[in-house]
Parts: sequence; structure tokens; C-alpha cells
Amino acid sequence: MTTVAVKPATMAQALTRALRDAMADDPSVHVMGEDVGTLGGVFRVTDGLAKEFGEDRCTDTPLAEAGILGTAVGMAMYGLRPVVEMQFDAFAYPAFEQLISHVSRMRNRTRGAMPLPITIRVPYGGGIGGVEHHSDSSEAYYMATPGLHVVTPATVADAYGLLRAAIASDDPVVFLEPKRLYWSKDNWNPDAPASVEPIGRAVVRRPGRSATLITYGPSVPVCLEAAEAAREEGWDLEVVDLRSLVPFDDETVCASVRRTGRAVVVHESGGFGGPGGEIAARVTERCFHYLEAPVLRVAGFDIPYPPPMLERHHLPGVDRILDAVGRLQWEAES
Amino acid sequence: MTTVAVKPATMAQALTRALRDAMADDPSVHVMGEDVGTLGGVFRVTDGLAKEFGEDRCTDTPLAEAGILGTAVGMAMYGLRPVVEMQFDAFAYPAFEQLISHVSRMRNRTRGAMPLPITIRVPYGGGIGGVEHHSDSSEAYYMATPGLHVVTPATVADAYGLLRAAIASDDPVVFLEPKRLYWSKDNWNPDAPASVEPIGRAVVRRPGRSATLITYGPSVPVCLEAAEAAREEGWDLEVVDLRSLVPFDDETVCASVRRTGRAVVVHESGGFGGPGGEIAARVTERCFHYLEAPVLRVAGFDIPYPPPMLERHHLPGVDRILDAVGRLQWEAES
Amino acid sequence: MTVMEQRGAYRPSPPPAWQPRTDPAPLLPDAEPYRVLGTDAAAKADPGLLRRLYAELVRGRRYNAQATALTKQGRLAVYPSTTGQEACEIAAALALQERDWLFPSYRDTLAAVARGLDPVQALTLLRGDWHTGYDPREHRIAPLSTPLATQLPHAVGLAHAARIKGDDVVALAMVGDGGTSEGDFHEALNFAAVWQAPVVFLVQNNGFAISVPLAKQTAAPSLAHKAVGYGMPGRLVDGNDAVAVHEVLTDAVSRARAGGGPTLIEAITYRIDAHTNADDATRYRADAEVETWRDHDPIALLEHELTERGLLDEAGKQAAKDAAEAMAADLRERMNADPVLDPMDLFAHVYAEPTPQLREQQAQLRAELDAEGDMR
Amino acid sequence: MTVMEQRGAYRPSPPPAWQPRTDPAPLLPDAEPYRVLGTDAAAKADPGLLRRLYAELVRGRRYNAQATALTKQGRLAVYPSTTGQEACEIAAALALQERDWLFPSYRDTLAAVARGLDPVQALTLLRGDWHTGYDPREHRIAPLSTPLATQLPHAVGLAHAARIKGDDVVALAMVGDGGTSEGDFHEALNFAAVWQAPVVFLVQNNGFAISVPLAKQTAAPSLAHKAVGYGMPGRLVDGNDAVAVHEVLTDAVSRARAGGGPTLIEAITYRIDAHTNADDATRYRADAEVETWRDHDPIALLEHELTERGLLDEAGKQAAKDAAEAMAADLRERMNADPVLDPMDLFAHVYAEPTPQLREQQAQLRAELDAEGDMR
Ligand SMILES: Cc1ncc(C[n+]2csc(CCOP(=O)(O)OP(=O)(O)O)c2C)c(N)n1
Ligand SMILES: Cc1ncc(C[n+]2csc(CCOP(=O)(O)OP(=O)(O)O)c2C)c(N)n1
Ligand SMILES: [Mg+2]
Ligand SMILES: [Mg+2]
Repeated sequence: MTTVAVKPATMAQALTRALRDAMADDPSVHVMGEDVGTLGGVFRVTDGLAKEFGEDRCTDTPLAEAGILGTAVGMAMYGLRPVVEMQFDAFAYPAFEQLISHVSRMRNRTRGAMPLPITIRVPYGGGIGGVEHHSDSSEAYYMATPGLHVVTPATVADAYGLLRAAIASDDPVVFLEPKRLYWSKDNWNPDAPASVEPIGRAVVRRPGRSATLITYGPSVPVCLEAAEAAREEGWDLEVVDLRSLVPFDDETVCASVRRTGRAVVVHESGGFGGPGGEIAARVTERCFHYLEAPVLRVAGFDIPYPPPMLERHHLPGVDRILDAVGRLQWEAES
Repeated sequence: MTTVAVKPATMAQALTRALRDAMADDPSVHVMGEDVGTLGGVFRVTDGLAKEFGEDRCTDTPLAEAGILGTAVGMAMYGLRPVVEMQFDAFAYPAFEQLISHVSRMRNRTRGAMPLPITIRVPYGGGIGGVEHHSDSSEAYYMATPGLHVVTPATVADAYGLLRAAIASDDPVVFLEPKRLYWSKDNWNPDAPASVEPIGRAVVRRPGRSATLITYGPSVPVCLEAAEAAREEGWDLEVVDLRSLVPFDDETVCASVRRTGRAVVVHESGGFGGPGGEIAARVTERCFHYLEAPVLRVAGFDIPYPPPMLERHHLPGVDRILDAVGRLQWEAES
Repeated sequence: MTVMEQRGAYRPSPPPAWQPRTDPAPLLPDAEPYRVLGTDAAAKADPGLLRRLYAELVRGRRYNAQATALTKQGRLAVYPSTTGQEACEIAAALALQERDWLFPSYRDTLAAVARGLDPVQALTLLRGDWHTGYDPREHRIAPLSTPLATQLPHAVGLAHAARIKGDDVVALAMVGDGGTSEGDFHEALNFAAVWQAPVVFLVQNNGFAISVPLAKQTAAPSLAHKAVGYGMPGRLVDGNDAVAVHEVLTDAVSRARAGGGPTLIEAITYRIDAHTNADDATRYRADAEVETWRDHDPIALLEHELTERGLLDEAGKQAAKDAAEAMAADLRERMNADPVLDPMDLFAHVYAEPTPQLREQQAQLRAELDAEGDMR
Repeated sequence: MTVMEQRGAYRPSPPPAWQPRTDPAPLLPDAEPYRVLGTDAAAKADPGLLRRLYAELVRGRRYNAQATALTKQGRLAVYPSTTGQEACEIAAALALQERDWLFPSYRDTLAAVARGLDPVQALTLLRGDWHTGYDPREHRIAPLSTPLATQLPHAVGLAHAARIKGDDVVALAMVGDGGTSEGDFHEALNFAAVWQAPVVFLVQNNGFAISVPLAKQTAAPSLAHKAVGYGMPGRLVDGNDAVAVHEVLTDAVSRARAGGGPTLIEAITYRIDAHTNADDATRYRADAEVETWRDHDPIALLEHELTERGLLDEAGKQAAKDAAEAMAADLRERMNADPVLDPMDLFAHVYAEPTPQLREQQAQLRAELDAEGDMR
């Protein structure tokens, strides 16, 4: 077998390919949103789709997010499979009523007669120097809404695999794309056959024995970095990438925590009322007697997302993670 | 001192009086919303205000929640103190963008130059046989939004005291009114001078030694009932009424849990991603070594609010609470 | 060099992009609501249609009365009546072909029933039973929409999807006067016009949004005047004139089907009953106002025309009444039973497959129910 | 007895509630955008106004160029230019009295600057510094609004509050053509009309919402045709004709101040630069289109008029240019420093008093910063 040198692809490119493959495989897949057509989206994720599949399949809509999601509901009711792009996290808020009151409930409301296979792509999170409203981590809102799947990739391969799965899902999926990883690369071959990742499975990104870092999306690379740095302190950290916040993979997470006995949840979203509370609480419920210390959280502060010049103080970084690991009551050990 | 027989007032009446007193004390207080004027609101909480203070002070708005909250923002920018009524929990969702992107952030955005003293009254929760969209517990969304206070009364006296405090606050307050307690009564005298309750303080509604029930709003009476029932099982339960979800009173809650060593969080809202996760996580972080068992949660199921004929299966009741208390690892004791 | 010198002298001309995109005149509604009954045009109305409408209106009114009675008997949790608005409800149903879709608001169970839906199924939600009592795809009736105006973009999306798929399906979306104030109304109409989607918007202006009269809802000359702002025709019609509503709707539906794009129709009508059985309308309107509308009753208007033209005799009236009574008796009887709901359904349809979390909760409830069963 | 018999015979009449509430005709915009420059009316324009507008436009263009240059030097995170739209921005500022309020969209820093705001303060947000660089109350300029159209209801509420308080204050709210599609646009206009609030809505139709051309945004004859649907006048104006825009705005502001209610103004203009420095406009529009608009440049139009009337000579041009250069040099210099932000401000203004939770976080950051300091 000859190995061909793989030119690394970015996460944005993997997402584009996922959309293209899904559209090619299934004529009912329709992409819609602001600037997704001619321009190819402000992050160029839909680049080329309007040209390849026509404007009916990749549509520049009027500028109105409730209208975008609301018409997508109607399209799904008629058997299409809309993939909606919200231009930035905070610009998904106008569509909140459609999302909560209809998208998440239509299947249930109709006892299964009317599922809504809609994928809602939301570029989210900070770290890109964006001005106000361009860096929100809004996952807590989606997690608290029964009927939605909430998925977020941290690697190029997952970006492809999970987006394919989201589009294939017969349920609505909020697909959170970590903005600052759009240009991240790894050795994923954009031309080789690629696999669809099932939704709902976490993955151990780095095995370790001392403690578990539970994280997702933009914080995964930060945790991996922290885990490397922790070796100096003598800690061997395991990093679990949740990939799916709903459904939540209790099995993988709890297996890791039971093994290590200690855990820190890491995310960018504000701490209070954020995803970490749920995660810490459920891990504690399930692993109480394995825990040497309380499950700690490292999160963004409980503040509106800060201006670019201050965002580095807000984002959970390696130091804050190591600090939390240090507070996992290691004295008890010795 | 002679005691006069007090005719009991309902929570709805206490709220009406709070609005009336606030309007009388401060001409900048304006009430606005759908049907709040001539009709006095669908729950009659604003009954008589339009007549007493005129339609400019208590205004029937057009039917558009984003418009209601958005114009309230402008009114607050000009120095008024709007009290907005959202007719039902789920009908606050159209105003979500205004709430998240402006109401919660205007003070911060302007470095304190432009506070928004807006009170947003939201009748919430189930148990009243309401059809779809009339029984949501949406507090998780508000809790996850920095810049908002989130307050909810459980008694008639608190309904008055906390609503007065909310209106007097220079910050936006989401004031959650438990619908099914609107007609609850206690010995609060609607004619006597009444006190304003500071926002941010939890209160021990029932002292106990075996375990702490941490709860708020519509679940407070249920927890008190459960505590009574628990006496038969030999448990002496403490009931903490949070009253304010933001700010959170860690002190009162943790003091209780440290005393009892066991805790159950009880709320109607869905469990996953709901308030209970945050509460359990922060109590565990702060009281780990005092805990005999993990902090458990009794919550609504992770489903869209069910139809009236099924809601009793969804709502946390006495049995489910006692069941959770029973799982607090009492064996370890003996 | 200044900007002008750079470019040489020229005579300032209008902005280059300016060419009016559509002629506004044909999009504006007439000054008076369109009427047929009581005008010379009535003579041309098809007797078959008149008779059909009459029978349906009589049945519709009886349906409203019966449903309201069911709330008093505790058999319905709540009922928003369309007494006085039957012409709109019925015409909405009759203007559609079988393959078309109806998007009702929470008030429009009668339109669904007139389309052929079993009244018991139509009332499932209001009974406190499951949220939607029928398969929307089977009947091409979207679930009753409680959040106001949110169903309008759904109708647009569905109509658009049908057109993309090459099906000549039309969507008719119903909304109240109050609902026109919501952002979703605006966004839906705009998408519909830009996409030239085959959708018809029917606004029943019944004078009130719960207690709020139209004058506090809008300052527009009419709600139909909103249409020109989207680039679609706006039509104003007497909503109590069943023949006129039917004609205007049928025209709009045909136009949409033929690729002519959307239409906004405002039907002027009146809600004779309170907002729902739980409402007390005397708090916000005078009985005298209600009385003036009783003189413009949709059934009376039709009866007048039918009688004048000798198309309706006592026997005919009796027949319509008997049919309505039969429907009411059947409805009463079938609503008189407690529906059996399976609590385990709470978890069955949240997702295609319950999540592991829901499975745990399902097991918990199962155990509780079993224990309850044991205790009985 | 049937309904009709109960009530006695009558001739069906129109629905009793029907009386058109306002005459639509005066609310409709003219077929052609209003123009002054290049028409006979130009001769009547006040020379002082023409000169003032000219100086401001030249300065405004220079401001746009300088701000764009600052993005290349990394001194601004992003800049949405109003090159080509200066007439609208300037006229918006000049039409207001000092006590009036301006509600700018994210693009409208120039309007704020023309109102007298220090450009460095106006650019604070875009610099990556704190979200709002000025005290809105001091300048009566609301924070730049990034979420589109959300500032419009704020303007309505503020104007309404002022009227309630008896102050004759007017609010001018600015929005783009794309922003008119948002629900908030609709709700704001409706509230304004129902409340007869003293507010003026200025839509700058610059042809695009990022890459999306107007034809994909609306099918309306013009955006000004939306006004009639709310019951307010709609005005169409050549947005590159500074005199015309100023006149139309001034009229609307006076009308609002006098209690005449709100106005919707659509100004036809064009965004000469890309959406922002980060955008590549060649992906969605041809250079030739941009060129046709250069021939209708707002500065050239004014220059033509001033020159024809002998109101502008080379010295005058030079003076305007010099003043603009001075502003640019000052801006460049002051933007060339790194602003000093205090990280502890992150917690200071979330609430009037930090919550106990924020106090803990504040202490954490304080400790981190101190440790960092120690390490240096
Ligand atoms: C988004 C939303 N806000 C508020 C409500 C509560 N509500 C139910 S009916 C109603 C009035 C509706 O008036 P209109 O649109 O004129 O319809 P009608 O009741 O007259 O048929 C209101 C405010 C709702 N259902 N949805
Ligand atoms: C609610 C919302 N959705 C999306 C965006 C992203 N966005 C920023 S500018 C823009 C286009 C705005 O177009 P227009 O209203 O015509 O104003 P212009 O940029 O032409 O001044 C978009 C889509 C936003 N800022 N707010
Ligand atoms: Mg109505
Ligand atoms: Mg534009």
C-alpha cells in the first residue's frame, strides 16, 4: 500500500464537503440562510454550493432569522431536509421562538407524525477578536430545550462526520461550529471516503490516569494543551471530548471519571447556569463514591462576552485549567 | 395591642398591590403589555391600574412581545421604569433577542452609563391545566444570561416584597410568577404596611436536621408538604426557598447543607440543563466534605410540557421527593 | 483635483438603480370591503354554492355552540369560539383543493372541521388531550398554532417546498388581526413575496385581540394595506359575506396555483362570543356593539339571499338544522367519554429514538405506575 | 325560528365597523425619489446649507478613508464604510436638534461623528475596545446597534417616553435595507404609528445586505411603500442628494415634533466600498455597477451645484479638504496608541452591584493578574 501525502484540510473545508456530499446524496437537502449563496457564507462554509446545486438548493434568504427557521419548518413539513445557517451565535436569538415553540416540539406535538429533520448550523464561541454579539456561547439555551440534539465538533474529521450525521438525523440538530477552529487543520484527507460519526458518543481524546478533563468544541484543543503542560506537574490527564451535549454520553464520561476519581469540566460558556453545572451534577450523581474531590468547573466568567481586547482574560486557558486540577485535593492521596 | 382578623389575600392581589404602590410612589413606573389595561391582564394582576393611573401609565400594547420589550428599553433609556407583562411563559420567547442582546447587556455595554431598570413579569410553570405553550418553566434560559436578575416568589408576602424590590432595582429583573400560586392565600394583610424584600436572599421555610430540600417558586409548597409527610419516615427535612436564582444565595444554601449533610434540589423545570444542575454542582463544590450522599435532583422530565391530562405525571410531587430523599444513602448512618 | 473634476462635468441624474420594481396601484385594496350579498352581484352567485355555504354555516354555528357547551361540562379545557366568523372559517376550507394545505391558528378548529376533519380530532388539544389529535400530513392541516403568527412562515416554507418539488399545491394561512403585529407576520409575508410562494394569507379582523381593539393594534387604513409593502396584492372583503369571502379566497388560491404569487386578504368580521369561555367580554366592550353586528350576521345574510331567490324554504332550513343537530349530538356523545392517554407517550416522541436520559426517566415513570397499580 | 326571522327582514349592509381609519393616498410615496440637486428646485437651496453640507461630506469621506486605512494598520478590528452614503449620514445628523436622539446602526459611526461625537469615541467598539465609547445620555446617541433593526423599537420607546414626559424630543432611527426584513422593523413601525410617537425612520437602501441584493430582500415597489401598512407617511428620496435628504428629514422631524407622528423615509443610495474591510465585494457584484454610482456621487452632486451657482471656488475646496485632512491626521494619531483597558472592568458594570458570584470571579482574576505581575 502506498501512502499518499495528505494535504491538510481545515474544519471549514470539511464542513463544506459534508454539505456538498449530503446535497449530492439526497436531493431533499436544502441549504438556506443569509449570504450562503453567491458569497458562500461569511465563513465560506457554503462556498460553491449555489453554483453546483442551483439557488433553489442553496438559497440567499431575506435578512430575518425567525423567517429563515420558520420557513425551514414548513419546508421540512413538506419533506425537505433544510440546513439552516445562522450567521453568528447572537443572531440566532431572533429565531428563538420558532426554535423552542416549534422546531423542538413538532414531532412530539404530532405524536411522531411530523418530524422536523432540520439542521441549524450556528458558528459559536469567541477567541476570534469579534466585536459584541459575534462571540456568544449559547449552548446552555439549546441544552435546556428538550427535542433538540446539540452537537459540536472539535476536530476536522468530526466536523465532517457529525455534520453528515446531523443532516441525516430525522430530528432537529443544533450544530454548533466553534468559530476559532474553522481554520484549524489536521491530517484529514478531504478526498478520501469519510465516515459519518454517530451522534451521542463522547470520545477520549487523550487517555490519562490522574484526572479527567470533560470538555467540547473550542475548549478541546485547550484541554489537550493543558494535559501536555500538566505532565510537568506530574499529572496524567485524560481528556474527554463530549461532541454531543444532547444526547449526553454518561457512559463514556462516567467510565473515565470512575477510573481517574477526579474531574474538571471546561467550557467557554459562562459558568453560572451553563453546561458545566449539568455535567458536574450528573457525574457526581453517578460517581459520588469514586470521587476524591468535587467535580470542578473552569468556564467563562458570568459576564456578557467581553470586547476583543479583553477576551483573553475571559476565555478558560491552560493556566486556569491547571489551577483547577491543582485544587482537586491531591493531599488526600499522599 | 388588639389583633384584627386579617382577611387572607391571594398572591395575585399582593402583586396588584405591589404594582399600585410602586406606581403611586414613583411616577416613572409604567406598566405595559398585552391586555394589561382595560382587561386588567388575563390573570387580573394589573386590574384597576389603567383606571387609577391612566392609559399612559398602564398601556395595552400591540400584540408583539419583541416590540413590547424593545420599546420598554427605549423608555428606560429616557428615564422611565417600565414593568412589562409577558402574557405567558412561552410568549416571552419572541422577545428573546431584545432580552439577551440588549436588556441584559445595556448597562455593561455603556460602562454603567445606561442602566435599564426594567421588570419583566412572566407567569410561569404548570399545574393549571393549560394547553400547550401555557405552562413552560423557562428559568434556565434566564439564569444562563448574565446581566439579568431572576426572582420568583413562593408566598403572598414575598410576591409583594420581591416585586417591589424588582421594580425598585436599577437592573433588569425577570420576575417569574408561579401561575398555580396566583390564587394561593396566606395571612398577609393587604391593608397593612408591607415590607420590601431584598433580592438575593434565600430563606429557610422550614428548619430540619436530616436533609435539605432546595427549591423555589411553585415547588415550595410541594416541598413543605413532602417535609410533613417525611416525618412519618423519621426524616426531619429542611426546606430552603431560594426566592432569587440570580443572584444566588450560596451562604444560606450551603449553611443548610453543611448542617444536614444531604440535599435534594426540587423544581418543575426539566432536569437536563435546568437550574438543578447549577445548584447541585455549586453546592457540591462548596460542601463536598460535608456531603453524605450526592446532591440529588427531582425535576420535570426532559420533555416538552405535557398536555393537561398528563401533567400530573410530569410535575415533581411528594412521592418523587420522598423517593429521592430515600436514596440519600441513609445506610451509611446506621 | 476634486471628485467632480476627476469625472468631468455632468448633469446630475436620478440614482442609477432607481426603477420602481412593481406598480403599486394594483396591489392596493379597494376602499370598501368587497361584498356580494346585498349587492346586484348576488344574483349571479351559483345556487349550489349558496346552498352548500348555508348548510356549512348552520353546522358551523352549531359546532361553536356545542363546543362552548362542552367547556361548561368540563369536557373541553378551553374553547375559542368563532360564532359570527363562520363565513371566514368555512370559506377558507372550501376554497382549497384536497392537495392544498391549511395552516390554522388556535381559533380555527372550525375551518379544520369544515375541511372534513373529525371534530373530536380537531378538539383534541383543547380537550387537554394530546397536543395534536390528527396526522397533519394525512389531512393537510397543520397543527393548530397557539403562538400567534408563528404558523405563517411555516405555510410559506411548505408552499415554497411544494413549488420546488413541482407540485401545484397552495397553502392557506390564517391569522387574527392581533397576530398581524407580530414580527413573524412580517417575515412570512416578505419571504412569500420574495419567493413568489403559492400562499394565501387570510387575516380575520374580528375587531379584537382578546380585549385590545383594533385601534390600539394598528393605525393603518386597513390591514390589507400592508400587502403593498411586500409587493403582493391586498384584498379587503366583508368577512361575514360567505359568498364574497369564498370568491376572494378562490381567486387568490387560483392565482397562487398558477404561479402568480401570494395574496393578503383582510376579512372584516366580528367575534360575537367572548375571547374564550374563560374571558369576560363585558370588561372591554359594550353589548350595543355586539348587537350592531348581529344585524350583519353571516347566516342571516345568506338566508336573506337564499330566501329572496327562492332557494331556501322551511324544509331546507330544517334539513340544515337537522344535519347540524346530528353533528352536535355525535360530538357531544363522543366527547362525553374520558379519553385514555398512555403516560408512557410522554417519552415516545420527543426524539425519533429516546435518548439514554429519557430512557431512564421512562423507566422511572414505568416503575411508579407499576407501583401505583400494585397499590390499587 | 331561523336567525333571520328572529331579527326581522333587513337589507344586508356593509359591516358596521367599517370606516377606513385613515386616507391611504397621502401616505404613499411618490413614484420617483425626491431630488433637489440637478432640478430647478436647487436654485432655491440656501447657500449656507449647501456649503455646510459640502464641508461635512468632504470630511465624512475622508473619515471613511481614514477608518478603512486604520483596519489595515490593525488599529481597528473591522470597519463598515459609508463611502457613497455620506449624504444620508450627514443629513441625519444635521436634521436633528441638540435635544433629539439618534439611534445609529452598526454602520452609522459617521452620523454620530457628524453630530459632534469624537471619532475616537465613535470607533471605540470597532477598535476592539469597550462596547460603547461614549455616554449615550450625554450625546443623545444610542449605542451603535449590531443586531439589525433591534434599535428601532428603542427609538420608538424613547420618543414615546419623551412625549409622555412632555419633552418635545424627536428620535431618528437608522436602518439598512436588509434590516427592514427583520421582525423588529415591523414591530417598531407599528408601535410608533399606534402611539403616534415622534420618531423618524431612515432606511438607507444601499442596494445590499452584505452580498444579498435588494431584489432578494423584498419584492415591494419600494421600501417606502411599507409605511402605508402602518398608517404613516412613506417618503422616497435620492439618498445621494444631500439637500433632498436634509429637507425630507427636516420635514419629518418637524412633523414628529409637532405631534404629527412618525415617518418612514427610504433613501436610495449605494455602498461604494465592500461591506466591511473583511468583505470581498467582487464575489457578488460587478465593478461596472459600482462605476455607474460613481457618476451619481453625493459630493460630486453638491460640487456641481455649488460651482454652477458660484458658491465654491478652488480656495473653498481646498479649505474643505484641509479641514478633512486635519480631522484625519488627528484621528490617525490618536488611534495610533494602544488603549489601556482595565480587565477588572469586566465585572464592574454587569449589575449595579456585582453579585456574590461575580465578586468571587473578580477576586480570581485579580489574583491571576497579580501573579502575572509578580512574574514579570
Ligand atoms: C406569541 C403569542 N403571544 C401572546 C399570545 C396570547 N394570546 C392568545 S390569543 C391572543 C389574542 C389574539 O388576537 P387575534 O390575533 O386578533 O386573534 P383572535 O383571538 O381575535 O382570533 C393572545 C394575545 C399567544 N398565543 N401567542
Ligand atoms: C439580527 C442580525 N442578523 C444578522 C446580522 C449580520 N449582519 C451584519 S450586517 C448584515 C447586513 C446588513 O444589511 P443592511 O441592513 O442592508 O445594512 P448595510 O450593511 O447595507 O448598511 C448582516 C446580515 C446582524 N448583525 N444582526
Ligand atoms: Mg382578533
Ligand atoms: Mg444595505
